[in-house]
Amino acid sequence: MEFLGLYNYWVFAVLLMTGLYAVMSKANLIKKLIGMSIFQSAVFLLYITMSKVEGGTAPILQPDAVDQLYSNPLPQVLILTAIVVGIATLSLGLAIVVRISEVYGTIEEDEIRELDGE
Amino acid sequence: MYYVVSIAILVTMSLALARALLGPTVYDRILAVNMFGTKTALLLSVIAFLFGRPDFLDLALAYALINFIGVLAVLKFVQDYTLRHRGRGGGS
Amino acid sequence: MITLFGVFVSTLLVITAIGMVRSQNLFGAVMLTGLFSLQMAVIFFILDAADVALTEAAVGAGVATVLLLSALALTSDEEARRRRRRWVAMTVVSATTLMVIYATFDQPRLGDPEAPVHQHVAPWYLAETPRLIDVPNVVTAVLASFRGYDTLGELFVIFTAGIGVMFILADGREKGRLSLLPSPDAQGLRHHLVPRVVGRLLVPFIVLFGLYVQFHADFGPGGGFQAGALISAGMILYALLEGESAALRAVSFQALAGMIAGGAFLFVAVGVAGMMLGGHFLDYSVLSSDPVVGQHLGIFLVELGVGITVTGVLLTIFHALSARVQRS
Amino acid sequence: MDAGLDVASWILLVAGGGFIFVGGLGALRMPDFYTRMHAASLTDTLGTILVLSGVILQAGWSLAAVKLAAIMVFLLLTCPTAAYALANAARLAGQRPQGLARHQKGC
Repeated sequence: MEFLGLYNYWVFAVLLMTGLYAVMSKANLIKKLIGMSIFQSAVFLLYITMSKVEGGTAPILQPDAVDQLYSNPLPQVLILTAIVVGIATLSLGLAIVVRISEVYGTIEEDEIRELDGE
Repeated sequence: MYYVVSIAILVTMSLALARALLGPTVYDRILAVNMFGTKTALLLSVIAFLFGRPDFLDLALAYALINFIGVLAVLKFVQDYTLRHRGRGGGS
Repeated sequence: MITLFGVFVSTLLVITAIGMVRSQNLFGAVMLTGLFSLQMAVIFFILDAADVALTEAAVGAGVATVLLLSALALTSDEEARRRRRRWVAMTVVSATTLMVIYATFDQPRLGDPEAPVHQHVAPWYLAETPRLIDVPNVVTAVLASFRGYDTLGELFVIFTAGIGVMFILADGREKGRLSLLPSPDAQGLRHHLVPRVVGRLLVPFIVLFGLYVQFHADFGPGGGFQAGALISAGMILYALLEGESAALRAVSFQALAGMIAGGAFLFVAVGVAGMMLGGHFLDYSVLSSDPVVGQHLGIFLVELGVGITVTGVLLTIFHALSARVQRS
Repeated sequence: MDAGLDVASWILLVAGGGFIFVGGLGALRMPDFYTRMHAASLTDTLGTILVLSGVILQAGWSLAAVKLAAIMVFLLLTCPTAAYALANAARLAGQRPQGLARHQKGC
């Protein structure tokens, strides 16, 4: 059981790099945005993993419970707002992609470069 | 016994994920997402009891209400898509 | 046992993410995005972050899929096939993954109460919230009161994104006004009787649940961000069923613009009111003669402002994208 | 009395878990889309009823039971509707059941 204590961090590393790989190597702009959101989710996972306390419960205080441990509320607050900011930035990216597709007729990065070169 | 149900739901989730990855048609993927959504609502309500904090049932309620929207969005997407392609190319 | 559940679901998460990146069909990738968000919510819930899980549920299940699908309808749903393998990217990514994994061996293990994160600030929040603010949900207290500046900043990021989408997608050809209006013959799913009847039944419940989440934030998981996402999901459902023009008749563009600005204004106004009454910016204790009552009032108003702006922004983005879909 | 309730909710929960698993298996193993959907949507509904009733028995008379009942009602409304909408979308896009594809190409 002991080695599983770091499992979430490994998942975080793999997810982070999967997202980075999509952003780096995929030519399709929507695919890049999806990769970006995977990257974001990896960061969310890291923060929430850090907020967990063994034997704790969600930081909503129970008045009748004595000596109850609670998980750390601070990372949760940061991620809660970040999720909504994430969807807002994702849609801003989508709006830009839609405009690019209207002007160039494609959302593949290399084709856009070729069109620009002419 | 909560554990038994949770494990059954988790295994079903992985089966649904396999279906979503295998495809082959887009509808299989939507079916998998919809299944997964229902299972998530169930799993969250069971885990809320496992934790002994039934006040977190709100989450499962949110999924029960919202899971539907994705399927409808897909339905509308497919409808628009087929309409447009028929309009352009003639015939499906 | 619960930890094992978490391990299982995070393994599924990795498989889903790799599937998303590999999928040639963008539509399939968007469907997997939905799955990914569901799994994230389960993991958040298992890791005791009920508020975060609720946010992920509200945003991921409803709004994100709809927005991505609208964007796909405007572009294309197939990724062009590439023959060339990206060995450089693959190598860099694998090497970095190994380095990050190597770095994690110095991390405290999951749930370690002695971890450095839990030593500073957080214990103070947990200990002082009952005395200073007296609401059970510490997340709400930290979000709206202790770290109000952060939340204000995040709110303005969302505000800016909403304004940005409006400007990018507004049609410049018609002078003088932003024409984001859909074509009036947009039917939505009116021909599908069964989803329409059931969906219309659900819309008021979703909005009601959103309001419950908004106003119950002191006691249970919830708050302005979640409520905004839930309410806009309800309105998006209405727009899908009855057509966008019907949804805009219910809540017009002018109203949405007013909501975007009004919610942010309410937040700042509460902060300035604190200054007027002799406290600091966003210090709610001075809003009432009893500091705790003042905090309650301040948190209530600030969360309301957040909820209004988030609803306005998400709905504006949805309408801007779907108006494009109909024009194309 | 309490033991009786416990046994009843055990049975409901385990049966629900069983149905859910069978549904997942069907969704993975069935040969074409419509049969997969048949397996998934029917067992979804039954499994939901069984599991949530089992949990309601455990919750007793409380706010949690009301919320669980609400979850059940909403899932019972949306699951079949979603299945219908999905089958409709598939049909609209020209997806055919496996047996039909060979015999009736014309319509």
